[in-house]
Amino acid sequence: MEYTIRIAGEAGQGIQTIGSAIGRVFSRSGFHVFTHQDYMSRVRGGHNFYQIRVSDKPVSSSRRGVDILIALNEEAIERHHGSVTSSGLVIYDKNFIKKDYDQPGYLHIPFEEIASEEGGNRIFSNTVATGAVLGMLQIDLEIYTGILREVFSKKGNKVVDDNIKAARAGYEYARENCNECSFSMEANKNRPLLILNGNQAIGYGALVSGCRFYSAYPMTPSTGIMVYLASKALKHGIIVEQAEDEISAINMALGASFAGVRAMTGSSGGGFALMVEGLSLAGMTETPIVIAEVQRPGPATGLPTRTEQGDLLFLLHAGHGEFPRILFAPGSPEQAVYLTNRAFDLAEKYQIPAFVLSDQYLADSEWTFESLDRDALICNDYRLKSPGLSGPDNYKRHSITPTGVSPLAVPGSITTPVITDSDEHDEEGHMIEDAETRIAMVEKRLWRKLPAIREELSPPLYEGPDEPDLLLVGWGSTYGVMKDTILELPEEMRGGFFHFSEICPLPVSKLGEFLETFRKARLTIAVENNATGQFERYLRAELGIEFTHHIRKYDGRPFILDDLVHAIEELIKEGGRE
Amino acid sequence: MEYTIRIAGEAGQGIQTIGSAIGRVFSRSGFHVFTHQDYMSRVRGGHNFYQIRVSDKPVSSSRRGVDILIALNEEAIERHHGSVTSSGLVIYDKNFIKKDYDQPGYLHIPFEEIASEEGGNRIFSNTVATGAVLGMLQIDLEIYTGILREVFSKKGNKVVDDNIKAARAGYEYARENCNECSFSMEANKNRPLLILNGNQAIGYGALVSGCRFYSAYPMTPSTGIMVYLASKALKHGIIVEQAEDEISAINMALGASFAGVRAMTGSSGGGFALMVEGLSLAGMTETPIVIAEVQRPGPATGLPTRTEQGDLLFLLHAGHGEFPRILFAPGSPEQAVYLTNRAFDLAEKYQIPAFVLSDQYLADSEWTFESLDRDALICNDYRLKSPGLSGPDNYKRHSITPTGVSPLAVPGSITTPVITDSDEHDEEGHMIEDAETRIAMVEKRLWRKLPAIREELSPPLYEGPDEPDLLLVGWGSTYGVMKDTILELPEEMRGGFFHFSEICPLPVSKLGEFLETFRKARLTIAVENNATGQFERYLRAELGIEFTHHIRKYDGRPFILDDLVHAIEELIKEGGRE
Amino acid sequence: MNPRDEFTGQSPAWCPGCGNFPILEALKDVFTGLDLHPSDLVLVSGIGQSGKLPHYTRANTFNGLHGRTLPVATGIKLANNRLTVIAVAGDGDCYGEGGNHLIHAIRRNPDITLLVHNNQIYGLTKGQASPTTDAGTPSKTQPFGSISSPLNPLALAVSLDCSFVARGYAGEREFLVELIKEAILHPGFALVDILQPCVTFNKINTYQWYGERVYRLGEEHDPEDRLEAFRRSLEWGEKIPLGIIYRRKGTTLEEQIPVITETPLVESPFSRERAVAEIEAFR
Amino acid sequence: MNPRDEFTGQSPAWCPGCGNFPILEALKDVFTGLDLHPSDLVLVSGIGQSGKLPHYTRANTFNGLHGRTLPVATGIKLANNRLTVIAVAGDGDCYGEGGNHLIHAIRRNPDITLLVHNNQIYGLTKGQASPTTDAGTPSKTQPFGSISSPLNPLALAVSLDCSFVARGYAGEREFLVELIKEAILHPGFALVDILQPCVTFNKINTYQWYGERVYRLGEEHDPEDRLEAFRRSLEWGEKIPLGIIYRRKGTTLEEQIPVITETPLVESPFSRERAVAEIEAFR
Ligand SMILES: Cc1ncc(C[n+]2csc(CCOP(=O)(O)OP(=O)(O)O)c2C)c(N)n1
Ligand SMILES: Cc1ncc(C[n+]2csc(CCOP(=O)(O)OP(=O)(O)O)c2C)c(N)n1
Ligand code: SF4
Ligand code: SF4
Ligand SMILES: [Mg+2]
Ligand SMILES: [Mg+2]
Repeated sequence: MEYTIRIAGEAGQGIQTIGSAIGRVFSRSGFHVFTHQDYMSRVRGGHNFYQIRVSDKPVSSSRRGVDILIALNEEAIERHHGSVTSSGLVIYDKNFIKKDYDQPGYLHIPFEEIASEEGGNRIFSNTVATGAVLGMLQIDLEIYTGILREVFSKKGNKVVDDNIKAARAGYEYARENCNECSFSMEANKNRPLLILNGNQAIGYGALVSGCRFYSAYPMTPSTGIMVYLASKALKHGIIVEQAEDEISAINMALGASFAGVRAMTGSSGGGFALMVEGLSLAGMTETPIVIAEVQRPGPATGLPTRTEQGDLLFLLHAGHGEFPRILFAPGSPEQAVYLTNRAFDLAEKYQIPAFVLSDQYLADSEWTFESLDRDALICNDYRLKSPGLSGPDNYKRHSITPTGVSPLAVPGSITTPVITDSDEHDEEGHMIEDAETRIAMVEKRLWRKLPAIREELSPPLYEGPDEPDLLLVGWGSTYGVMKDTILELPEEMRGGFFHFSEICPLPVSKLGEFLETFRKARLTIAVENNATGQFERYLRAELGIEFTHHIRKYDGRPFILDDLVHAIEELIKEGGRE
Repeated sequence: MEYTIRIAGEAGQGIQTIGSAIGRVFSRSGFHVFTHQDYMSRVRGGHNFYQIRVSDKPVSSSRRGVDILIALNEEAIERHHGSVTSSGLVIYDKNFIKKDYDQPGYLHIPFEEIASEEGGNRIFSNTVATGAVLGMLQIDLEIYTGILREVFSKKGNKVVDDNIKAARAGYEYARENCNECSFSMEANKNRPLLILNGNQAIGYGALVSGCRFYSAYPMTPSTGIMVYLASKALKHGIIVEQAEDEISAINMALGASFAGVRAMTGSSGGGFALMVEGLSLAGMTETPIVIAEVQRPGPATGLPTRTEQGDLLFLLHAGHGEFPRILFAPGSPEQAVYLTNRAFDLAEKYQIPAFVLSDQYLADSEWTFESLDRDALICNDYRLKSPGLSGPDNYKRHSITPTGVSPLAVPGSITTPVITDSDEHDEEGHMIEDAETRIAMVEKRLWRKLPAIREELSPPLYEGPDEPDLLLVGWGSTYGVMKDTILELPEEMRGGFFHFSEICPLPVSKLGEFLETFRKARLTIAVENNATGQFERYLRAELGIEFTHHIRKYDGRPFILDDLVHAIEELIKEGGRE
Repeated sequence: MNPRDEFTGQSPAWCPGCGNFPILEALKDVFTGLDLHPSDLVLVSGIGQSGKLPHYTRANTFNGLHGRTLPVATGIKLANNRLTVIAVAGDGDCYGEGGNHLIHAIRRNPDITLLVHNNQIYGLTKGQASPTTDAGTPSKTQPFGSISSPLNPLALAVSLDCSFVARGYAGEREFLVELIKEAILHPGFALVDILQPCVTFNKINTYQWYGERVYRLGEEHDPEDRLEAFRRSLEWGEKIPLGIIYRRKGTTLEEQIPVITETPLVESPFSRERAVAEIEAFR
Repeated sequence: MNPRDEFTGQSPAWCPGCGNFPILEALKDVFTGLDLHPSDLVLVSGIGQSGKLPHYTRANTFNGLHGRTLPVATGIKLANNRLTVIAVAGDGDCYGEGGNHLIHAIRRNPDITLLVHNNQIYGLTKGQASPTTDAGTPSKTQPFGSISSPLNPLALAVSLDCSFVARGYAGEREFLVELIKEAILHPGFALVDILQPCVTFNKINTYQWYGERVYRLGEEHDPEDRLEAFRRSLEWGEKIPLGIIYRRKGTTLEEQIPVITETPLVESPFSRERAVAEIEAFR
């Protein structure tokens, strides 16, 4: 059992409200859900859609074919009717869009009329539409009414009741009028699943890591992280500060971190571009910081609400001078939780900057999963807070230790001052110019720390048969689509994939399995959502390996399951030539 | 004939005045000169030195051993006496430094006393010292008196005359009192040579390329470029604008470039870090710009007045999103003139950003050379200024052409408006969101342009025997020291070197000779003034080659000839193991 | 071709009812009124709802980065001072991200007109507080309300001795047209802060809210009196003055740069020969 | 240990006679006078001659980037509002590169004291014009003289309703000590612009120049009167007022953030259990 539902219309029509409600009903019913969003950089008008794939098995990508299209305007039908499968259905309100598609595959539902009659106001149209979809799929309405109660309880009982009435009316209407409906979702035995998107996952990951300070300047598609943390600020004691610009954002976070609290900032590529000097400052002062970068297509303003994996090499090399960094690129919201948590842990443990690199596709996509492994969430406190450290000689912020890691004291918690400097400095933190101290400090920051950091990272994840013939390799947000693709490829292709989410520094000593599999595979395909093959290049520089093929997408849209499968089949048809 | 002269003392004592005067006297006398500066990030006090190597053959690096040390304070003697060769001499003023070194190899010259007596004021001490050095070397004083005339003519005849008197007195004193002096510079037949440092060379390169707009924020060691251009502003019609910050600097330059004038900005790594978003803007709007980045050791503020080649990978990948760029890293002031000129030409021809990457060592080092090949200086105007272009449809700023290069019109010079956008845009320059236009524009900017740009660049320069056994490979400011090193290595080592100054995009099709030589050499050594071997890594990513060895220096100081020779000999002693 | 048609651009992607529409129309009135031509004009904008404006009219356009309009505009004006340069910015754009450039553009005093579409909110990014948002306004990123005290752009400009400081209102288009005309005709840097209702995200400072408060400065106000101008600039709340708050005479940036003569830089001659000959100074 | 000795740091690398020396000494007087301890204090500085100051005394120190003192200081104050946070900046640092942060720090009003060593020049980079350099002053990067009109930091601060605005002078150390003490004791953002002779590069605004012009504001000046404060802030030239120009009461940033309670953020408890449990909201 698997269906794809697409809600399409213009910005401001409530596409998101409908989409996220339907997704949540499914996940609460124990179904697996994958959603993704396609929207324009405008507040009203234009054309947006929200797509939901629901299944009784885990799903992690979107399909081309649509089973139910909820068309909120005529353009939605014009643009998307071709995607509707032969057994699929378009539902629309002929009165509202002022056009009647009286033909098979189309079902008129008078959303507005029902909303006015049953709910008492046409603003309930979206509730009617959601109810109708649930009716078509014969999903118990209880869960939806529960959600309506949660969402609208603040607005009073009447609003809740009117919404429920509207939902029920939509539900009934669909069940009565949908003659062509062949959909059915068997009642599911699973308990409710978790459903979250990439931004929420990073925000939640920060929250559980004890992030107490988040400063940022709004920038699509990263703002959701800030919104999530702001919504939890009071309850969990987090300061969320909207900065005047991104330069301030990263410098504030560094100040907070220096003062002893876990701190984070986030932006998209253009905003991060302004943080580059601050990144280098973190490197020099050995101040822990976590930076979320949620990519969108560049250069410059680019396509603000679309997706791309175009900033990998930029982040890996950002900042003047040389200093270590960690870069994680989660492939799913679940991974994003764990990796954000690891980023906080390692940033503080090694006193370096750590990136969580995401993109619009992951940021706005919702995934379901069963539960969280709470024991896998790390929460070590590496700060030195002993008040016993007194006298001028006892504490040196940058003392050179065998591991390169110096004790990290909280200013004010010890009697000795904590001193750091963006200039090259001595162990105490005072500026120096001599060659010997310079060499010692470069070696401390780079060579002493790096080997240990490298050991912390994990090798890529593999899924597929032993000794695959065809090997996909990707990173970050392509995880889900690679996962689903492998399952859709004809078995005789013997396809498998490696997904890298722990990207820098590459844990070279743990890459034996990867390198062996890679060498043995006949076709090796780098899959990337960019034009220049940045990760492919990174692996070449790091490991000296060459792929036989690559599949790249740079139109601002994510990989769709069917398209990736198709692209691979085409590659093979071409005889594996390139 | 070859001597090394070092002037050492504290900031504010006039070390630079003495050093540059001596260098200039030599170059005017037709000698080859190489100078380099070592100074602290402070205005007064501390310890600085200026080193001059003079020879009758071309020289392009500094030596460890000093023939004449001009010690302006006691610390200078303490620090540097060990570097003075057995036949060398320390000259100092025992009254001024209040210590008498009455021993062989030391010559007291009463700089202050002579200055007061002969010039009438002790401020002429530096002139006395300079005169004394020239006396020791038996160089005709005429040239120096000519220079004094040029420098002080604005201050009136008396100042000129007093200076000349002081110089002559120092000269005579040295000739009379220097019993140990075994120095002699035979009168040279050469005509005066040109002498300039890296910053002046970039400034001059910009000037001859028709750069009409330079906006920057002061930052050591790049400020010299701005100072040079400002000094030529009125005469040649250049606007030099000191911006409020580096973000403004690059955006102003882009504005000026959009309006039709050749524009440039410059900074060091930390300032450039703030320009990264603007760089990406240049990429998206296809606005030509030249950016000089004069490196100093990082991260962050680092060592403001010292040298490093630590920003190569940063510049190669700076900016969110994907767009082409050019990167040149000159190895000498002479190269800097030509490469800056080429940077302007190619930036405008392909409407992309072009970097001139330098460092403090090159910026502050003076080299001599015979003359300039004026015909090698390019001056094409690629702008479209035909007033014939009228009507709304005739001109599209971003029209897609087979080469990817669109006509570059000057706003106001044609009747059609010139439109560009940091958002992804259509051919006219208006913002778009659709996938088709996006793909077309990415391909225009990247894939159509890149192959042609690649062809524009030249392969690395080789010097050494055919089929060398030992091959040094370096880039940027290590050119000179590699050049001299090869000559100092025992001939049986069969050492040669490749120097890359045209770094991005690598002209892969022209690298045959390099690759072949590289493969055949027994020892391949990457020489870099950084800790992580950035260029080595770049070549691995680009060409898949592996060096057998590397020599890296990251103490903030440049490679000194003797040290590099020594390091290579050590490598070989170790049996070529690594 | 009817002159106003000459300025017809792409069709706007703003929300219906947005206060940007009247500003767009006003601007077209100004262009035709001053008999400008699309090729004499450069519109420089940043990112935000206001940043889209140049696309909706027709003129030379540089739609650059968020917050960076003024440096780009300054570069353009210096390169070609014959062009009429108008910078179009949002309140977040110009008073937030780009605050430093505003200060220093005022100090430089290039002959540029800056129009700030001040909707007291971040529109394009969906409703976060901007520097001019009323204190206490809650948003998704600031659920306890905006804490910082709102920035008063006019007082700031007067304190920096900005050569022309005015406030317009999108709801009074005719008046706005006159104001912008004066700003363009004024030689020197002219800031026109335009109150612009954002019908989608700013539910406080609505057309009605502004309508009840704005009034036009009358004859009694002497815009050349700086102290008086400062006093007026502080008025906000019950009464909000519209019009020219402050104006002074002074030389522009372009006039003070000796490199700029009668011919704009972009057209001024450059002798390559003479430039190349500079090498001899190094001998 | 004598309390003043507690604040002895590295030996200064400033030029002999530099106006930074008396500021350093004044600061040590302030610290001992207010009975502060090196570990209660954080000095945040940028890059410039002033940026070196923290190394020459003894306190918690974050010597960050050029221009970025205030964001770092704000982050520190928010993380631990029990610390006395002093930002030390240069005129280039704070009014040039960091101008935007100054505006917004004033708007936020954290309880931070900002000392600007205003030598009207870029000292460390050897004599370029700063935003406060007198108009017309030539330099190597501006051979025709600085064209922009000098920034008046006090007027700017008053226009933004900065909670404490004062001017000190390195040549009047006792007075400076009192001023800085008041600034530190004032709850809210306090700007003390300190006239600081640069004996090496600023040959115009010398000790003598300042000495002939400065005078102390007397009783007649009411620092709570904003218009009067603005008028005074414009005084520059023949007469330059020293003292508290403007002061107002108001709640600080820290007081307005409900997350900050009696215990500073860095010490406030965090329940990991409760945080982890938030996952259930996604079900
Ligand atoms: C460097 C950078 N940071 C953030 C953004 C995201 N962004 C785009 S517009 C905007 C603010 C819009 O507010 P405003 O300037 O007031 O314009 P409005 O949309 O209200 O007209 C932001 C934060 C960006 N494009 N670039
Ligand atoms: C981003 C950046 N740009 C430029 C510089 C170079 N720089 C260091 S200090 C300074 C200006 C110094 O002037 P000011 O802030 O007035 O301090 P002063 O030395 O006069 O005390 C500059 C431009 C830098 N360190 N970082
Ligand atoms: S969000 Fe506000 S400012 Fe933006 S277009 Fe809509 S109404 Fe206008
Ligand atoms: S250059 Fe000026 S500010 Fe810097 S230390 Fe010397 S006198 Fe002081
Ligand atoms: Mg706005
Ligand atoms: Mg200064």
